Parts: sequence; structure tokens; C-alpha cells
Amino acid sequence: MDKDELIYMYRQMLLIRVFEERSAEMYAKAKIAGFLHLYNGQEAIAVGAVSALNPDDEIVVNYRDHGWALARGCSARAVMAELFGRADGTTGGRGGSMHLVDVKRHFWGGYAIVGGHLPLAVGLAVAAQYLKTGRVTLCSMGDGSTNIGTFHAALNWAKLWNAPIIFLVENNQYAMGTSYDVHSAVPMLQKAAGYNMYAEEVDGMDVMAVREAVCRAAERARRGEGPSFLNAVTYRFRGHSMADPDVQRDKQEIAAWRQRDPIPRFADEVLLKQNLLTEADLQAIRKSVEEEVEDAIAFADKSPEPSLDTLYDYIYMQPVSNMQIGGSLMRPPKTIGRLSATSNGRG
Amino acid sequence: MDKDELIYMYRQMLLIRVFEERSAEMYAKAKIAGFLHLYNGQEAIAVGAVSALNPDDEIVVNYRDHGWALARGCSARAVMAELFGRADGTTGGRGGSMHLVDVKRHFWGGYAIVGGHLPLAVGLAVAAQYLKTGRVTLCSMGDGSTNIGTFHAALNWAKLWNAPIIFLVENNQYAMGTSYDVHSAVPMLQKAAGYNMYAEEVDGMDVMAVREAVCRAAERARRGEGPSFLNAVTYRFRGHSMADPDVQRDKQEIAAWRQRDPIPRFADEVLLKQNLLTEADLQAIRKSVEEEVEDAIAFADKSPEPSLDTLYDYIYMQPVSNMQIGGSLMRPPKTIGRLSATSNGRG
Amino acid sequence: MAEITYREALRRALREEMQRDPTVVIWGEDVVAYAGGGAYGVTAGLAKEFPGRVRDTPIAEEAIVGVGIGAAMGGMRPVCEIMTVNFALVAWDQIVNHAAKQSHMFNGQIKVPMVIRTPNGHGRTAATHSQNFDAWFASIPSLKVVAPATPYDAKGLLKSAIRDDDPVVFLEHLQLYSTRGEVPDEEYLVPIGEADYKRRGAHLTIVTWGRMTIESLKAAQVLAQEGIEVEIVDLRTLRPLDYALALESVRKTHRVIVVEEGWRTGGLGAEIAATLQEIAFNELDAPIARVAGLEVPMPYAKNLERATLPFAEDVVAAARAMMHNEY
Amino acid sequence: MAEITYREALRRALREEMQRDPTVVIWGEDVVAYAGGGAYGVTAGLAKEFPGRVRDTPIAEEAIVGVGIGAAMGGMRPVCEIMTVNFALVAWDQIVNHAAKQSHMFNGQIKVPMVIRTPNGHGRTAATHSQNFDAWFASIPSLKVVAPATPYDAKGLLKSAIRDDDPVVFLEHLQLYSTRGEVPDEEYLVPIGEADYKRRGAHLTIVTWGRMTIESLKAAQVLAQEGIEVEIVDLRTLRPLDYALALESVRKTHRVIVVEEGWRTGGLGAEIAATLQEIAFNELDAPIARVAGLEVPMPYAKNLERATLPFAEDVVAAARAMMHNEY
Ligand SMILES: Cc1ncc(C[n+]2csc(CCOP(=O)(O)OP(=O)(O)O)c2C)c(N)n1
Ligand SMILES: Cc1ncc(C[n+]2csc(CCOP(=O)(O)OP(=O)(O)O)c2C)c(N)n1
Ligand SMILES: [Mg+2]
Ligand SMILES: [Mg+2]
Repeated sequence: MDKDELIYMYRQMLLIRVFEERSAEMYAKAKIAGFLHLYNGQEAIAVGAVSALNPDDEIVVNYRDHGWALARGCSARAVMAELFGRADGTTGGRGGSMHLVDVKRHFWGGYAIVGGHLPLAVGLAVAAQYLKTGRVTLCSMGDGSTNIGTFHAALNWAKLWNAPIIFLVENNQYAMGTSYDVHSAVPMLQKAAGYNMYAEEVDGMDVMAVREAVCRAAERARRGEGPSFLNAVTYRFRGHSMADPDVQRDKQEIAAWRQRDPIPRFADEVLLKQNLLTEADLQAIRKSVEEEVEDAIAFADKSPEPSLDTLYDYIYMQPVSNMQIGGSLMRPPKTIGRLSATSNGRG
Repeated sequence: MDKDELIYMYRQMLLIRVFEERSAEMYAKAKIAGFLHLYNGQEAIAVGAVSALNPDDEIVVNYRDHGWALARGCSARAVMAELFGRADGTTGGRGGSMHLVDVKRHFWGGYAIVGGHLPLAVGLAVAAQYLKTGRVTLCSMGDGSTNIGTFHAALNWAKLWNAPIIFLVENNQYAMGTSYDVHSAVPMLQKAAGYNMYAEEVDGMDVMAVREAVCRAAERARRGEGPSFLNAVTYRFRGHSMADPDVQRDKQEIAAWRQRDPIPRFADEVLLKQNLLTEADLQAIRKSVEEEVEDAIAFADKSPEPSLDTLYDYIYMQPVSNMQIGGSLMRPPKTIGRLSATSNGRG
Repeated sequence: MAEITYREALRRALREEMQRDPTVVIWGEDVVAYAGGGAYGVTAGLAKEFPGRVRDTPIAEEAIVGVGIGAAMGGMRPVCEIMTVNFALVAWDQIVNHAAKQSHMFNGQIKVPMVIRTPNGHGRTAATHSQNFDAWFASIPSLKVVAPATPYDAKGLLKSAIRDDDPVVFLEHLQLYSTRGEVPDEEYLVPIGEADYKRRGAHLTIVTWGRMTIESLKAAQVLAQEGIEVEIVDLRTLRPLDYALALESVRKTHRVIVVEEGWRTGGLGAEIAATLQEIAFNELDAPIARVAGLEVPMPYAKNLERATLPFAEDVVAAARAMMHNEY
Repeated sequence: MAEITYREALRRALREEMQRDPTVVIWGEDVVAYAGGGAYGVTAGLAKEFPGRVRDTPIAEEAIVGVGIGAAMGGMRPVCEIMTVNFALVAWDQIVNHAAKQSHMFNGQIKVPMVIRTPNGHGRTAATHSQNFDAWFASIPSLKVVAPATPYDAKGLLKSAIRDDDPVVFLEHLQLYSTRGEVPDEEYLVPIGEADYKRRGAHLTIVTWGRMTIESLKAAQVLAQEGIEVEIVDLRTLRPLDYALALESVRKTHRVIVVEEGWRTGGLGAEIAATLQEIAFNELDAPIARVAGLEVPMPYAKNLERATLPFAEDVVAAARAMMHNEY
């Protein structure tokens, strides 16, 4: 592999890490509100997977999506502005943290209903198949999302129609506070057996391993061999979201997993070992990443709030002529009382 | 096994068969309306399964439920009256063909949303476990029902909580017109693998085989070994419902399966072979069964329509005092216009 | 101009749009296999005519809708059939939280040009198979919802729905499939969002849609013989609601009955009544009345089903009561 | 009598009923594990106090509700928690076609004494996590639906709901969990199906429930300073609706505003307005007005969220407009 690409992957992982740490601070400062699900610990998955895919392959993920957006090349500025709920965010502040998107980059968004995006991903894959675009769809999900009905409906359908799709489980072993053994009846890989689906387990803390597994799965899909199921074993270093006091997980367990941090590991085991970089280079990368995130924060802070006038934009992509009649559907924000089409005062 | 029990099983299968044939005639005569899903061909499953269970084990099935109701001991009179939509039916004519029920007999009903009853059955099993009643729950479903989300959610839950339940697939290889290979990605038994669930395939045209398989599964459940999954391979001799012209299935396929008719087969291979009965005895049984069904039809025909006054009965099991206020919730049938609590004519 | 059935009108719309645009496909349970094409025969023959474009799916409505959404995002125009509207509840999250959220939440980056075709209706099929959720669909922002009453509207609206860039819930009706009406041979569209007078009259306005349009037309004939001339506004589109005709009519007749098939509480009739009384309060000579279904899980028994559903006779009774000031 | 939070009131109700009846259990996502008990802390401590009776479930709302229904059929009284009301859509078929069908369709042979607890609410959580389906729940025959606004009502209604033999949807509210109010130390019940005056006044009737009761109370204080005395009818139960108080109040004030949090079109406010104008037409001095949420998928941005949701200020504006005849 190309040296520059390896360094890029390292930088991307670090960018995600620093971005998340700074996001957490911004949340504490109330610059960010709502839910904020950080990606710390799981960086190798998004970065490894994206590096294995073509730029026009389709990606669909859940709400833990900052890492995916950044890995896919969305600017830290646009992502931070979105977290701030500002006009320059990836959806102009509408979706927030859980719904980053960049369709130009074939990043179809973060979704916040557990399992809800799986059928959508199958649909994207089926469209690629029907339209013969040659694109592969990658759909990531959490371990906790493998028990809901849509998981089954989607995987059966994907296998049945031989869809070019990769189901990638980011198995961080917890669904909020609920551990894997409390929510699932079988080891993760065995779930794929119910669909006779090609399956692999991969170390989710090893960016190269993830990359290679996704490569294999994507090649299968491109060869017309249908869907794959990848179980990327990982861990989140922080709570489920910023609202989570993280009292449930064992402190030693957390500490043990932190030992396997994918970022220093990649630096040590690949970049430094192969003499691709020096410690000084690493410092320089960190500095540039920190600057990039700092700039993103400054940018987000300056970005304006979305205009109230945009509230009804894209309610329909194809507006209907007389939506205003009756006044109910598109009332101006905060205007109540008298409707436009009132009586002629006969009474 | 007891001779009388074997003869009883034969008689029950025949009762179902004759009941269904006569029901079809009653449908043609417009005595029965709506959907009517006949059980012809699948009789060995309900009769074999019921014979394996205790009278207080719980049974939950889908809309193809006439056979189950009769096998469980509901009178042909009550079942036919229900199909006629009359006051003496199993639900007084409210549920019709798809919703037979007899809770006294621990027959919890037929359900008509594909897959919808599976979580309910798990709940019954969990209640038996929690309340330590020692009861096993049997939940039957069609092959086409194993692709919907609730299937997955229910089976995972059952395995996880080690519920005393038997999932029995009546695999007649079609979901309406859609054949198994068009709706499912894997062989039926493999679906159980996704839950690491004990599974068996059984000849659904062999009443003794069904009985034995259900016995084994029930014993497992009673020993605390949790859920089982049975794939009873069978065939329906008629269309999906009386509305189905049955143009999709191959005529030769149908003919071949009719050769395996579970009723003459049981007579030949067990009753006659073991000299438990003579041909004359079989004739006598048929005659008594025909009389029973004839009587059921006469009974149903004489049973009155449910009274309009009962329309709101059991809307709530625990009525609320002021439901009539506002008049909206319990308007008398066909009374429109003036509401009870009108104005005092101030205007 | 030929008289054809509502079913045939739908089929022609599907065929024409499939001929016109190769990205239009039909997915649903038994749209190919069962009885020649579709549980109610709407897609009959299309699988043969358009190989690979009409496909039977597993029974999994959450995926029928969800895969359709994804395919629409990816450049297709899927027409997804939900066998009856009752099963749409299995896909409810996909409809509300996915189909209807994409365009607005993602700020116009994603569009979902899909149609969800599904019939309302009943026919001794009992509680879980005789429901009407028109009001729920019609209350979901970002969805378009249509409910044609005639073959003409069915064809023209389905063609518009397939070409539309938004998700359209297309509500058909079991009791209408075999009704007949004139449909032009040449191509035409009925725009989404426009109500239609189905009858003119000076005494009383009926606002309705779907099967109840037909029942209201029957009622109007009876009432005409008694000298009561009813004006019938067929909404055709349930979201966004077009109040223009209803308002015009109310200003003329000063009396309104909203007629719908579903449960009264929370029905779309409530919305229409609430809005009309708000906008046209001083125009009303009587409170707005509603004719609707009784609020019970539908019983199978013939007499109970009949007592629960609204028919022309109920519209007649309500109109008489209103004209004789018995409100 | 102590001042406690709405959250604590709910927890006390759960604890008391679990002590009283061993068949009462709590199932839901993270009701044990997360942050000490429940995503919003309602079940904190109960798992320890009642071993084996509070259980974390897989994320599968269709099964949380469905298994709950079955367990209720089988003799238990499960209290099932759906983390927020948005996820109830995944279980929609189970709620509509199963929980609400059993007793009537099976002619009284089956009862389903279960409670589905779930919070409404928002808080910068965007489109799929800031919805309100009160009107949909309230339109389902055979369901009981409650939505308490105060700690007192929350405790009393939850105890009634758990003892009730019918399925009860119990709508809590994220923005109310930390609000405080007086709750007696001794046991009491609030009956299902009874509305409550939360304020008396002669000029204008507000009919509302849930969070909007609190907002309306705030609005009433402002309005009182302007000489507008508002009467607030808190419905508390949304199905079956108790119109008695609303009617009594309308006959006194002759003006009504219905205030709700959710989308206006198809909201429960429509039903209430439609019914009140029908029953009390001649009592009304002004059209019934509605204050409701704007009809968009909720945006995350602070200003857009704020613009979309109704607050006290909107109630004040609507009341002023009505009193000054600007309807
Ligand atoms: C249908 C649904 N139910 C519940 C939730 C609330 N919820 C959000 S994230 C989450 C846990 C998901 O865990 P997992 O799939 O393992 O993903 P992770 O957060 O660990 O990445 C839950 C229960 C939801 N968003 N959607
Ligand atoms: C959720 C849902 N979708 C669709 C239907 C319509 N439907 C009724 S029966 C049936 C086929 C079921 O096939 P299978 O499970 O194999 O049972 P069988 O009829 O063969 O016994 C379908 C599609 C339904 N009742 N519920
Ligand atoms: Mg997880
Ligand atoms: Mg079958």
C-alpha cells in the first residue's frame, strides 16, 4: 500500500479522535445540544472501511456518525457546524449530530431509529444492481441493532435478491447500558448463519484488518456474489452519548480496551515500525489535526443560525400549488390566530 | 399408545377434512363470507401437535385455524356458527374464520397479521415461566411468516429468556402464490441456526411423526431447556383461501402431494395395518363425522345473528364511567345527527 | 372514451408509466404469482410485459417500504404494493420516520420518489383487516396522500404519483376496484393537491373522498328527490388538503357534512370540521356534522359490520337532520 | 405532603404497585442497566428492590409490546417501557392490531392488562426523536390513553393504569420529568377517564393536556395581568375523552382554545374542536382556535426547534387574539 494513504488513514483516525474530544467540550459548553454519540475507540472501523471502498460506493450508517462523515471526507467545518446547528452544517443544522449526510460523497446519512436504515441500505444496493452502476453499499450498525425486526427483514431480502451490500456490525458489545449477552441469544457471527450469508469476524481496533475485510466483501459483491456480514469487534471509550454517566461498564474492562486503542497501535505497529514516519512526524500530524478542529470550531461558531424562512424548504421536493389554502400546513413560525382566508363577517 | 387415542386422532383428522369440505360449500352458498383459509392436507399437524400437549398447554396459531380449534376440542357447532357469523360462534360472530378462540381450552386464538402472534406467544410462555405454571406454549405459523421482523424479534427473545415455547412451522411451501424459494433465503431449518435453537424437521403428513416431535420439544421445554423450532413439511390441498383460483401451483405437484394425504395414510399404515380397525369401522367413523358436521351446519344456520346491542361489549374489560359524554365513542349503531348533549339554543 | 374499471385504470397507469420510464418497478407480496398478479388483480399481466421489473417480495412490509425508500434514494421509482392498508402498520416506522423524513431532514440532499399503493376496504374480514388510517397518513408532514374515488381520478393520480419526486401514499379501495367509469384513451394527469366537485348543489356541502364519495353521490340522488340539492367536494388528495373548493361551497350553502369511512374520533373529518369552523365560522348556519364509522374493532358478523360502517343511508339521514335543523 | 418530581412520582407508583401485586413486572430497554435504571431514570433502583421483576430487553419494540401483550394474556401485569414515543412506531402493528383488538374481537375471552409507558418530548433531538402521536393513540378503539401533566396525576394515574384490565398507553413527557409538585404520602388513585380543572376563569376556556397544561398555566398568569381570566381543562385521559368539564366551561366562557404540542393537522385538537362546535355550536362567541406544533419534521437547530414547538407565549398570543375578536 501507498505510504501516503497509510499516513492519510492515520491522520483521519486522529482527526476523528480530536474532533470527538473537542465536540465533548463544546457539548459541555452548551454549543452542542441534544444527543451526541462519540466515536472514540471505533475510529479504525470507519477509516478502514472507507479506505476499502470506491468514492462512489454507497455508505449508510447509524447515529454514531461523526467518524464516518469525517472518514468519508466531509470537512470538519461542515460537521462541526452541523453539531452547532448552524446554516453551514451538512444539513444546514436540521439533522444535527445523528443525521450527518453528504450525498455528493455517496454518504447517505446517519439514522437514529435503531435498525431503521437497514432496509434503506438494501434498497440502495438493489438500485445499484438494477441500474448496473457497479456500486457496493456498506451499511454499518451497532451490535444492539441486530435484534430488531428490520435486521431480519433486510438480511433475508439482501440474500434473496443477491444484493451487493456489506452489513458491518460495529460490535462495541453494548447497546447503551445493555451488554451483548443480555440482548442477543447467539454469538454475533452466528446471526449470519440464519441467512447463509458470507461472514467474517474482524478486529475492529485494527484499521488494516478492517480495510482488508471490507475489501474482500466488496470484491465479492462486485463479482455478483451478493451480501456479506462483518463483525468488527470494538469498544467505545466513552459513554453511549454525552448524557451517559457510563456507570454500568466495568472500569477495568474499559481500561483494558483502551490499551488496544487503534490509533497509537496503528502508529506503533505500522507507521513507526515500517519507518514511514518519525515521532516528530506524528507530533506534526497531531498539531495539524488540532488546528483543523480548532478552525472547525471557530467556523461553526461564526456560522449563522439557519433562517426561519427556510423552515418549510424541502417539505416537498416537488411543491404542490395550493398548500397554503386553509393555512394549516405551512403556517409561518409563531403566527397564530387569524388565518389568511377568513370569513366575510356575515354573522 | 392407547388404541382409543389413535382412533380419536384419526377421527379428528377426518372431522377437520369433512368440516373444511362442507365449509367450502357453505362459502359457495354465501353462508360464510370474508376470508376462508382451509386446512385440507395439513390435518396431521394440528391433530398430532395437540395430542402431544397437555390440555392446559397454551396454543397460539394463525388464521388457518379451523383445524386447530377442532383438534383442541372446540365443537364443530361453535366453529361453524362462528364461520356463519352467529351468536353461538366461538366469539359470537365477531372474529369469524380467522379468529377462532377458546381460552377455557387454552386455545388463545387465530391471528391474521402475518407474524403478529409470535411475540404474543413468547409472552404467554414467559408468563408460564414467571408464574411457574409448568405450561408449554405452542405457536404455529406458515412458512411465509418466517421473513417478517416479528419472527426474529420473537425467536431471539425466546432463546434469550429460555422461554418454554415450541415454534412450529406449518411449511406448506407457499405464502399465497409465492413459493418458498422466492420468499426465503435459506432452507427452513437453517433459520433456527440464527438463534442457536433446537430444531427438527418432521413429516407434516405423518400425524405420529408430528406428535413425537412435539412431544420431544415439549419435554425439553418442561425440563427448562427452552425453545424449539419444528419444520413440519406439508402441503395445502386447496388454494390459499376460497378466493384463490390456485393457478400458480403446478397441477402435478398438487397431485403428487395428494398421494401423501395424511388421513388415508394413517388409516392404512397404522389403524388397518395394526388391525385396530376394519374398513367397516372406518366407514362408520366417516358417517359419524359427516353427521356431526351436518348437525353443526344446521346448528349454525339456526343460531341467531349477534344482537346489535352487544356492539360495544368488551370494548373495555373495565369500562370507564363517562364514556358517553361527547357522544363520540359509543354512538348507537346508525344513529346520526342530534347528539345527546346539545346546546341550549342560545344562538 | 371507454368505460373501464378502477382496477383496470390503475393497471393502465402502471403500464404507461413503466413504458415511459425504465426506473419504474413494482414490488410487493404476490404482485406476480398470486392469481395472475396481485391479491386484488391490479398488477395482472405486468410481470410478463416487463420482465424483471415486477417482483414478488417476502412478507415483510417494513422491508417492502424500506427497500423501496432506499431504491428511490438510489435513482429508481419503485411502486410498492402493501396488500391492504392494515399491513402498513408493520411498516409504520419506515413510513413515518424514514419515507417522510428524508427530504426535509437531509435538507434537500435526498429525495424519495416512491409510491406506496395500498387498498382500504372491508368485506367481512373482521377487526384487523377492515381498518382505515387515512387520517394518520394525512397528518404526516412531508408525505403526499391521495385517495381517488373514480377510475378517471385513479389513473390520472397514479400517473402523477409515480412521476412525483416525493413519497406518495396512494390509497385505493377494495369496494371500488370493480366500479366502472369513463377514462380517456389519450394520456392525461390529475394533479396531486386538487379537490374536485363531483356534484353541484345549493343546499348543503358534503366534503368527502374515496369510497364515501360514491356513497355520497348515491345519497345525493335520494336527497334530490326530497328537494335537497347537495354539493359534493371530493378531496382526492388528503395531504396537502385543498380547502379552496370546500370553502367556496360553504360560502354558498352554509351547511357542511364531512363524510368518511374510518373511526370518527381522530378522523380526518375532525380536521376538516375544525378548520372550516375556524375559517368560515360566520358562514355556518349549522354546526358541521360528521358521518363516520363507529368506533369498534370491526366485527365479522354481517349485521354488526353493516352497523359499523357508513353508507349512503347514513349520509341521507345526516343531511335530512341538518336541513330540518335537527342538529 | 411532600414536593416531589414527576419522575419520582412515577417511580413511587411503580414501587407501590409492585409491592402490592407480584404479577407486576417492568420490561424495557435499559430499565436496569443504563445509568442506574432507565434512559430517563424512572425505574432507578427498582431492579435491586424487586429481583427478577425488572428486566432489560433487546432493542425490538415490536417484541417489547408483543411479549407484554402475551404475558398480560397469561396472567401478568407487565409495565413495558418504550424509551421514547418515537420508537412506538416500530411496535405500531402490535399496539393497533394486537393490544387493542384482543378483548373485543375475542368477545371478552381475552384481556390484556398491560401498561405501555413512554415519554413524549424533545430537546434538540431532531426529526425522528421529537414527535407527538397523542392523536393517533387516542383514535384507537379499545385502548385507554392517559397523559398526566403533574406529579400528582402521574402517580395516581399510573397506579390506576397498572390495576386496569385494559391496555393503557401511558404518555409521560421528557420536559416534565424534573418538574415538582405536591404528592400525598398516603395512597390514592386518579381514575382513568376524568378531566380536571387546573385553573378556573370566566373569559376563555383552554382545553389541553400534558406539557401544554403547564405552558397554559404559565400563559394564564400573563393573561390574568391583562384582565383575561382563563379556565384550564386538563383532559388527563385522552381516550376515552371526558368532555363534561370542557362543555361546562364552554357554556360559561363561550370561547375555546385547544392547545396541543403535536402537529396541527390531524391533532387531537381537531377532534376536540370538531366535537365542541358540534355539541355547543350556539354557545360559541368565536370559532374554536387551535394552538399546535408546526407541521415539519422537527429541525435540530435551536431557533428552528423553538419556532416549531408551541409554548406559553403562543397560548398568550392566541388568547389575546380571541379576546380582541381577531379570529
Ligand atoms: C427503534 C429504537 N429503539 C430505541 C432507540 C434508543 N437507542 C438509541 S441508541 C440505542 C442503543 C443501540 O446500541 P447499538 O446498536 O449497539 O449501537 P451503539 O450505540 O453501541 O453504537 C438505543 C436503545 C432507538 N434509537 N431506536
Ligand atoms: C403482515 C401481513 N402481511 C400480509 C398479509 C396477507 N397475507 C395473509 S396470509 C399470507 C400468506 C402467508 O403464508 P404462510 O405464512 O406460508 O401461511 P399459509 O397461508 O401458507 O398457511 C399473506 C401474504 C397479512 N395477513 N399480514
Ligand atoms: Mg453497541
Ligand atoms: Mg405457507
